[in-house]
Amino acid sequence: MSHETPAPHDGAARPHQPDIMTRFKAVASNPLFGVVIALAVIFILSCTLSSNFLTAFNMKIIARSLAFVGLVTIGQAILMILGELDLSVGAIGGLAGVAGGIFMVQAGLDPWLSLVLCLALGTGCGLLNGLLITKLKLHSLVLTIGMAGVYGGANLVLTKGVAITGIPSNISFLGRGMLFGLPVPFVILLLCLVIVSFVMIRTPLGRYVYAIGSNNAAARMLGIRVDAIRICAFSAAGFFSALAGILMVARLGTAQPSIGDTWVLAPIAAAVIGGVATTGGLGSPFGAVLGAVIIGIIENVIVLFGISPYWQSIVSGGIVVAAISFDSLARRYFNREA
Amino acid sequence: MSHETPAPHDGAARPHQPDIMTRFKAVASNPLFGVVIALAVIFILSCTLSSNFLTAFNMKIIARSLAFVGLVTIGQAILMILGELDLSVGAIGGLAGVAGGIFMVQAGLDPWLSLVLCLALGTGCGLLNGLLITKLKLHSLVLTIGMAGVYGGANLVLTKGVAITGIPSNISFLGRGMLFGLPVPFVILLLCLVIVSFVMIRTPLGRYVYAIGSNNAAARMLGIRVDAIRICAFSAAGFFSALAGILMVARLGTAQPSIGDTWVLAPIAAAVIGGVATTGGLGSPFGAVLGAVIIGIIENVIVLFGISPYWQSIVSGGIVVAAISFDSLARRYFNREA
Amino acid sequence: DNAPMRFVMIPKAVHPWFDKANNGAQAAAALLSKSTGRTITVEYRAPQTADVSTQNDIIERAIATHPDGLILDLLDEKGNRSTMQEAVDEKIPMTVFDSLPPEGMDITAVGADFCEQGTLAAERLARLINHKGEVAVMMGVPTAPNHALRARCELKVFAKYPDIKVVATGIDNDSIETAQKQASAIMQAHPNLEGWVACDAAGPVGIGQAIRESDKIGKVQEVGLDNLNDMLQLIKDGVVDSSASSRPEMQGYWAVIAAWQKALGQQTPKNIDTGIDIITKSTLSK
Amino acid sequence: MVLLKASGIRKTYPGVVALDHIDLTLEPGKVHILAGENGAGKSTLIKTLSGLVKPDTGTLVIDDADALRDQKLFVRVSYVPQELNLFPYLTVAENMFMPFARSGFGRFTVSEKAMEVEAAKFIARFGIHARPDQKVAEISVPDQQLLQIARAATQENFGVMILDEPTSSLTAKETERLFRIVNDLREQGVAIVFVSHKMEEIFALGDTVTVLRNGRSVGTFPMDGMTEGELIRLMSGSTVKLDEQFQPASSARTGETILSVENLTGPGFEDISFDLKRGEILGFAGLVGAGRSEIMQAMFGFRKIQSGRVILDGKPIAPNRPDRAVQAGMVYLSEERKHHGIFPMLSLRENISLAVTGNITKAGLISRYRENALVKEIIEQFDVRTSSSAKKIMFLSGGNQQKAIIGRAMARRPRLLIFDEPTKGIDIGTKFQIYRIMQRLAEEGVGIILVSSEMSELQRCATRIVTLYSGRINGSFEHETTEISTLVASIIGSPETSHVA
Ligand SMILES: Nc1ncnc2c1ncn2[C@@H]1O[C@H](COP(=O)(O)OP(=O)(O)OP(=O)(O)O)[C@@H](O)[C@H]1O
Ligand SMILES: Nc1ncnc2c1ncn2[C@@H]1O[C@H](COP(=O)(O)OP(=O)(O)OP(=O)(O)O)[C@@H](O)[C@H]1O
Ligand SMILES: [Mg+2]
Ligand SMILES: [Mg+2]
Repeated sequence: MSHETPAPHDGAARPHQPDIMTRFKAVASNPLFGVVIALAVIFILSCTLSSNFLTAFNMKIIARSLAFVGLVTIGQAILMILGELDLSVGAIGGLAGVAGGIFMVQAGLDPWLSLVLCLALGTGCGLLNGLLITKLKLHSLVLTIGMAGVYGGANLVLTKGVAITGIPSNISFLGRGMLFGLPVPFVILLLCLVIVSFVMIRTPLGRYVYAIGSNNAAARMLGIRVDAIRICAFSAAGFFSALAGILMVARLGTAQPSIGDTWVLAPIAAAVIGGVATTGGLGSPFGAVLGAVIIGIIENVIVLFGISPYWQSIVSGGIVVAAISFDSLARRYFNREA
Repeated sequence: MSHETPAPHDGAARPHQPDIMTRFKAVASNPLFGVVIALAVIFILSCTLSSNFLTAFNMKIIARSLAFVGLVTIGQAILMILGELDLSVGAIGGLAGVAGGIFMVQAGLDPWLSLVLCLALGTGCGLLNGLLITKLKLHSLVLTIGMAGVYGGANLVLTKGVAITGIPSNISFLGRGMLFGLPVPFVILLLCLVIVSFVMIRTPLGRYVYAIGSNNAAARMLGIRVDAIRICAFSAAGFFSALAGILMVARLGTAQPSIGDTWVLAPIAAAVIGGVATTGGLGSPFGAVLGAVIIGIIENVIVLFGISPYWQSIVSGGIVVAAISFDSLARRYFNREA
Repeated sequence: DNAPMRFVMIPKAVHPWFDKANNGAQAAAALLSKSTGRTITVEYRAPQTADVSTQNDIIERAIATHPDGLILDLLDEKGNRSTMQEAVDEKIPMTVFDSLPPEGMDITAVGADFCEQGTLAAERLARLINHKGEVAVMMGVPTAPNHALRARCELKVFAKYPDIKVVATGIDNDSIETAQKQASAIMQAHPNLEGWVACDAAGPVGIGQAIRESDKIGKVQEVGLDNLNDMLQLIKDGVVDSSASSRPEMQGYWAVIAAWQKALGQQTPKNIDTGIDIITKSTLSK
Repeated sequence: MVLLKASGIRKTYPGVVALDHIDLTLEPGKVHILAGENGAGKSTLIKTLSGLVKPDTGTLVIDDADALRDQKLFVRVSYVPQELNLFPYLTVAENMFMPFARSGFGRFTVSEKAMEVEAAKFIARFGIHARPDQKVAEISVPDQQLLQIARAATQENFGVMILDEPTSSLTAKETERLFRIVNDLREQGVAIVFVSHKMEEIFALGDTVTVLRNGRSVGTFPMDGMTEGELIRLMSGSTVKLDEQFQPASSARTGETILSVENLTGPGFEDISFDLKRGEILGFAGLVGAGRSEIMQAMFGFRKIQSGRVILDGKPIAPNRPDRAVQAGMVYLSEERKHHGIFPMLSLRENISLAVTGNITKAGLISRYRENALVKEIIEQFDVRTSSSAKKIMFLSGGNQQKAIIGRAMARRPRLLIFDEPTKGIDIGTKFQIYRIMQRLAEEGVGIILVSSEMSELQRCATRIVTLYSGRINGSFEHETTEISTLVASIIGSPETSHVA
């Protein structure tokens, strides 16, 4: 809490040339400092401990598998900055993915049209979450637990749990292709991240998201259209989940009903590791994606190191705990100094 | 209240006979009003729609299967009132369960001693969560996501995924027996609920929990030992999970590594349905357990009605959404009136 | 006595494999109804997750509706035992498929042997790589007894051949995405890997995807499990050599026949073995 | 000409009639004071005028149009709430100009540079100690208060500005600056509504005054010819002796040391040493940000210290452990009621009894009977006005919340009471009552520290006043022998200050 850290505000009154130490402290107090250091440590450790880590191919598989959770993380981070949480993002991703498959294969629609429809569906699911939460004044956590059941159930009803095969290969580029030497899903992630970061930092809408997360009542009092923005954010989260879902379908070449099952807790953990507070108002989508990178690397090296499958869960959980502890300790250490 | 006499604190000065409408509004403004009405509606509907619902056998199985999630819900509700959340309760339940099995079978300890050790282990896991969260100032959500991996992983490492069989039958009474015509786990749930409710309402400790959830900083200023109480609450949550875990072992007669997998989201949903706010300071363990009863009945009748497995998830998710919507609407309606 | 008969079939979880079993069960019910003139229905009730206590809850709820028989795919015969005892107490006959009944309960078991399935897959892979080289095993859900049994039997096969070395094991927790991530990383860490076997239905699909993405089709062999349509697609595409598949329709079918006989009070066999198929590109084109 | 006309406004909440047939007319270029005791309905009336609360009955006309039908008319009303209501994690400039569409700094993207340049002007005009790009969480409470007022002043073409107790956390210097701004606005033809419990301010600014009592209007009067005594009588129905002094009797001063602070150093303050003797009320004066609150909170263990120690009754207080400090008999009453004082979701009863659980338990269990009796006693003693003690404290008026937490602090029978701006937002009658209790406690031997930005309050109560400047003690003055000008000079850090210890 900021009240614990009473940096005297005399800096304002008499600005002076910052010396190196002051500069360093300014850098250290940046909310991204902890996560960047943690990332660097993990990266360097991985390079040293496994010769298979820093190879072009391994970087490619990390980047590609990261892209999907990364996209979901962007949406979840926006919601968390707003002070909300959506536990149905995974289910939306899965539903949108299989719906995309149904459009393409069973309805025989054009793949690109199907893609648009599938994104629209995901956005619609997010919109529905947002509408229910704002209009009926519901807790986002439980509403989205319930809606995860509904969307996941719709997925099951549509597919009976059976993957839809025969996805047209002209969209498989989206999931498997390379662009500028990078996997396409990763390029899409970067693109989305740039756009979202721009919106969050430079546009009124983005600033309002921070404002609402920081003080909902004050935002309302000032005439900011709080509910409209919350609905937008839920829709955006739905959109990003659907995007991740359909890219996964393009990558697999089949629409698996199980897509998205692992996209619920990891993005939340990633966002918090990356400095997004669950209470709202703090952090950035960029930090959140860095958090996702950390988790992605951990998942990769655990296998590279040949850690016994029985130990993997302990190790990855332990590293998550270590990463946030490190971040917290670093923050405290530098704040004491500052 | 007559507007002729808007004198301050007149309620105290001259108590007057409340009329029926005032009484009704007072009842309706009770936080449990919504959940009780929702429960009544669901119960009556279930009785009317399925002749198999209101049978002694069915009530018995509802009560018994409810008991496990109910115990976990009590712990989670305490944490939520405190403004925290523990996503590792399921993993703790599983770990404590298999540890109990190991103590009894592989170490050959006395079953009752094993039971005590297993509860101590669960409490210890909760304590560890609490210590990490308070001492390192971590977000409970992510720390417990990480710790869920650690405890779940420890479970795997201990069992290699294989259930421990040969649980001595003298503790099976705890899981399978009947007492006063009720399943023993359910009796234990009731007992715990009474004790916890008593503590929450009638002791300073319970009051402090509400105070911390309502305003952490103010509680610290009042000299309340905030961190110690938070640690206690996490330990209590660990204890109740372990209790649920070992009772489940007693019921199954084997220590399944998968115990607890479904104890994460349901208790949170139950607590919110029962009026516990995720932001802290509001609600009661009793309300939370009523929420768990609603979910338990829903799960039961879905099978009794013969709803297709593919639709079950939609239906149960939909009913959760309906229940919280109903609660919210009822609250709004009566507040407008009042 | 011509009253309708009602059976409840409870698989391990909601999964397409069990739908196939259900199809077989429905076919048997239709046949019996037609040939006996008595309406025979099979209700299908699946737990949402593969968890023993969830399954027990479903079994109990099914007991509450007093069917003429229960057809169960047990997640864990010891963990299900006390609940099955309740069915015995309520005098509801039971038949199990795809699993073994608890010791001491006189119940017909329909299905194939998981160990045999794993053994067949591992033997086939061993032959494909000429009984030498590095192999990896994707272990499925570590807490699922049937996955664990397959893994044990597969490892036993590889241990027989001194030139085969199991260099890595992964877990996919029944998620194709996880299987793919783990398989990619394992192939990265072990460039000389020759082949893969899996222990569940999701694993081989994820491994196949990873082989395709790593451009190792033909270089890394895979023998999968079961006959889900994406598994079949991978075999058709030549990514995966073959799959060791049990016969779900047949298991469902014979389970209903046995349950029906039991409901009529007749003696039923202890075991009905439905056998295992090896599916290859050539059997598929037939 | 009339800018805003409210008539027959009535508003009820469960169990209370907050407003009852209130009429109010606002004219351009006039400062209209709303006066009344805590809970009289001032804030509720203000929220009605700014469109945040919908009255049950009554009409509200802004610029000759019905504002209850056309909500857009409320843009003409600019409102500064009683409680701080800012975005802690956003910058000062953003807080000032949110929403950007209104302020013209963000059609499509936010023009950060232009906004900060514009913000700098307001910062200078309002004398806020902050940079435009600084996060609000990092600036002090008084600066936040000023920022909140500046934010209201950025609103374009407002005709009415409403200030609900804007000076409650300002010191004399900022208050003076604020008054200059208010006078400017008055000259520009803005109608101003001003609420304050400080008599000097009411008389310095007001043109007209409307007095509320228990939700009803006692009448509207011109300020010319109004006297303090008369105004107090109108508000409360009784009179107060305005020149009363509350220093504890000198006979109570035994010279025995209760508290001694030795070389305390921490973030925001340095090398703080002082003693508190039995029978004293020790005042602390200083400018905004002088570090008084920080020192008190550090003594109390709520904040980190780097070095130094605190000794209460001969025993050192463990650092970083507010609970130990409380156990040792130290009670701190924060100036930030919303953040450090009340438990918003809990009832008034629970808010009070939480601090005194030891007195209401029987064999470790809370006795409802004892709890009710004790709470009732405190509510009566401190004149907390509420329809019921079961009401959530967040629905009480600001002043009544403050009375409740003061009552709670005093009910603990502490050995040392630290009051940080205790009478913030409290009406004058109750204020004097609190002074009287403070005096009695001091005479009974309880150590009292009074941090206050109101010079008159310190002079009325403190036996000795310590002044702070920029985190250091720069003077200590006996009340009896010190002129106010000496004190003020010391507060603003004049080097020629004589040290009279
Ligand atoms: N830089 C800061 N960061 C966070 N909180 C601060 C900061 N500065 C002040 N505060 C908070 O604001 C409160 C009051 O600030 P203020 O500047 O008035 O304190 P102060 O230095 O004690 O001044 P005063 O002497 O007027 O009380 C403090 O209690 C502290 O919690
Ligand atoms: N939202 C609410 N719910 C219930 N009661 C309320 C609410 N808001 C105000 N009240 C009641 O209305 C009355 C008037 O409160 P108000 O805040 O207007 O007083 P005030 O004159 O501003 O007092 P102060 O000087 O203490 O700020 C009080 O009795 C208060 O308890
Ligand atoms: Mg007020
Ligand atoms: Mg202060």
